[in-house]
Amino acid sequence: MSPHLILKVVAKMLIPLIALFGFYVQFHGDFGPGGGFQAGVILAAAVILYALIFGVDAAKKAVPESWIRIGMSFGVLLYGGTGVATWFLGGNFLDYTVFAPHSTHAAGQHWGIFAVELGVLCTVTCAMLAIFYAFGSRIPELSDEDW
Amino acid sequence: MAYFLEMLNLGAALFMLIAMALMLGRLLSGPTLYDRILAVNAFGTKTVLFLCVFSFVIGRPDGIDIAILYSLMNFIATIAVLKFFRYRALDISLERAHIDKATVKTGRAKRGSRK
Amino acid sequence: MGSSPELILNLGLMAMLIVVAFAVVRMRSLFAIVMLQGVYSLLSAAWFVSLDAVDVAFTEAAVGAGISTVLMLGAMLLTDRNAKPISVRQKMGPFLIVVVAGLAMFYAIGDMPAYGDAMSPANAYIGAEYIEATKREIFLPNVVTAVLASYRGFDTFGETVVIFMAGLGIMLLLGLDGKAGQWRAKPNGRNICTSSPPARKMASALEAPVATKKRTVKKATKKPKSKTAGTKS
Amino acid sequence: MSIAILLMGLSAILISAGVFFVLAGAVGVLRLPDFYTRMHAAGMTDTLGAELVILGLMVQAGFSQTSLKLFLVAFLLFITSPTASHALANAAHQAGLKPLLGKFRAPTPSELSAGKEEKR
Repeated sequence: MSPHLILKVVAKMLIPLIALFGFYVQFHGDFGPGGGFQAGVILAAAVILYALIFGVDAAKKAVPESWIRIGMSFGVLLYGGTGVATWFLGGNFLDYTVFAPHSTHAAGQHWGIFAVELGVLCTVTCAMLAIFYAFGSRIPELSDEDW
Repeated sequence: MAYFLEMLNLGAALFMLIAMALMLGRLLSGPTLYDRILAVNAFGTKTVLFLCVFSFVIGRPDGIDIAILYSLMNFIATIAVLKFFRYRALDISLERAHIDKATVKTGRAKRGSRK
Repeated sequence: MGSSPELILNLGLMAMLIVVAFAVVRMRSLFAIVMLQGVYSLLSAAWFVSLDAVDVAFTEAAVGAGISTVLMLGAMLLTDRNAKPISVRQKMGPFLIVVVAGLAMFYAIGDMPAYGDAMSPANAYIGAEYIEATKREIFLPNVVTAVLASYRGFDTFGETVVIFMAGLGIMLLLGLDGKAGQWRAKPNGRNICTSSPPARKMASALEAPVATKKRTVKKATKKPKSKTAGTKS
Repeated sequence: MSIAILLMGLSAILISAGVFFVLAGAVGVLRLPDFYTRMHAAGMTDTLGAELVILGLMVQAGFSQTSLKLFLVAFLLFITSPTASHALANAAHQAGLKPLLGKFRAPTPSELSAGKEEKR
């Protein structure tokens, strides 16, 4: 029997829940507390729990480093791209009303906020994971008396 | 009746605060590190309960979202601290912990001998 | 908000915050300090909830209690376990500065708006305007999201770029795989860092010749070596 | 109306019971002599007390979204709290932290005979 069986079983149960809660915070952020930043941190926490239980190498298989590099820049580009898109539609930078100019319920604002928050989510998740991978991949050489 | 419920929740919140203060005492005085980890974990549980009760006191159910988040984050933090304290590294898989720890130790021994 | 029973809860939370802050300053074991910081963020988030700042509390809960603890532990692995004691004479300068700054802050308390004052500058002018306008312009129940993503979208763009830069800086300095810039720094004469397990064999194979090289350099010139090493790295 | 009062009483009973357990656990953590006894105090009473308090709040909230969220909190605490306790005890035991046995340890044969004679 492998050691830490309980931890592994519980982690397997919790990780999807944490990720689901992260997405809830992201997409429910318009109505309750939360938004892109918080959701990104929670999603990163799900991956970090996986890394803590199954090792950073396993986590790197699940969320490869290339995803992090791409995702981090994609988030910023998505945010900036939303602003540029509003330029092309004839508005000011990040003026979302041009997405749906004749809507009575500010649908353009909703779409704009959705895209922008998605960009924040991408960047924050990947930045947090980048920091965790960078620190977590290093094994210190410490003698026992230091502990 | 509403007044009774309000007082009930307020009292519960107050007692949770007292329990948190007691945990803080153990956290500050804990002789071993495990006592401190235990105190932090129990403190987190009590904070979750405090937030649940308190969001009823102030009549905003948003506090419960934060309580959910806390119960998750508290678990992650506890596991992280324990893992650090036991294996002294982040990137070891618990599945192969016994093997990896052996390799780490032999690696250390080799380094020491080289010096 | 400011009714007396809730005031007791707020005061209790604040008192515990102060106790934890003093403990963080006074304690010498870094492990305990990391855990105390987790407790500090738990407490401050509970306090933010009592101030109705639910979004701030959410961020504090997510970052302070969870991620920050893990990252602090990761950073702690690369340092010593205990802080060195500082002599009293070294403390005097900072102590004077803290006393002067603290007195100035106490002096400034008189200018602060009362707790929960609806007419305070933060609540009165543009804040009230946003709260009014959100209902008819954006149709979102959560004003914070509306302000962050729409009214102050430019600011949030800047914040996102800041986070991106933080991640980029970490990637450039440490690398995602722990291999970037095999550290040669040796605090207390010990090599504090090697790479991850798959790369460890490779690293130990690479390390042997480097170590001998360094030793010969050390023997030849002792003092200027540190300077050259600093400029090289 | 009577049902409302009944529910209120139920909520009051559940919450006070939960608060009692949580406080008892907290006092135990502060007062008990060694790590394992403290953990025994914290782990069990916290789980039970938390469940009771949240159940009481759920009775207050009725059938609503708040109640669902509270159920989620209860579920998460029910899973994570014992798991954290288990991991903590496991780590402490593996690290070689010995429980404080004191005078209640199983006596050796020589002690047993000596103690009998003293008592008589």
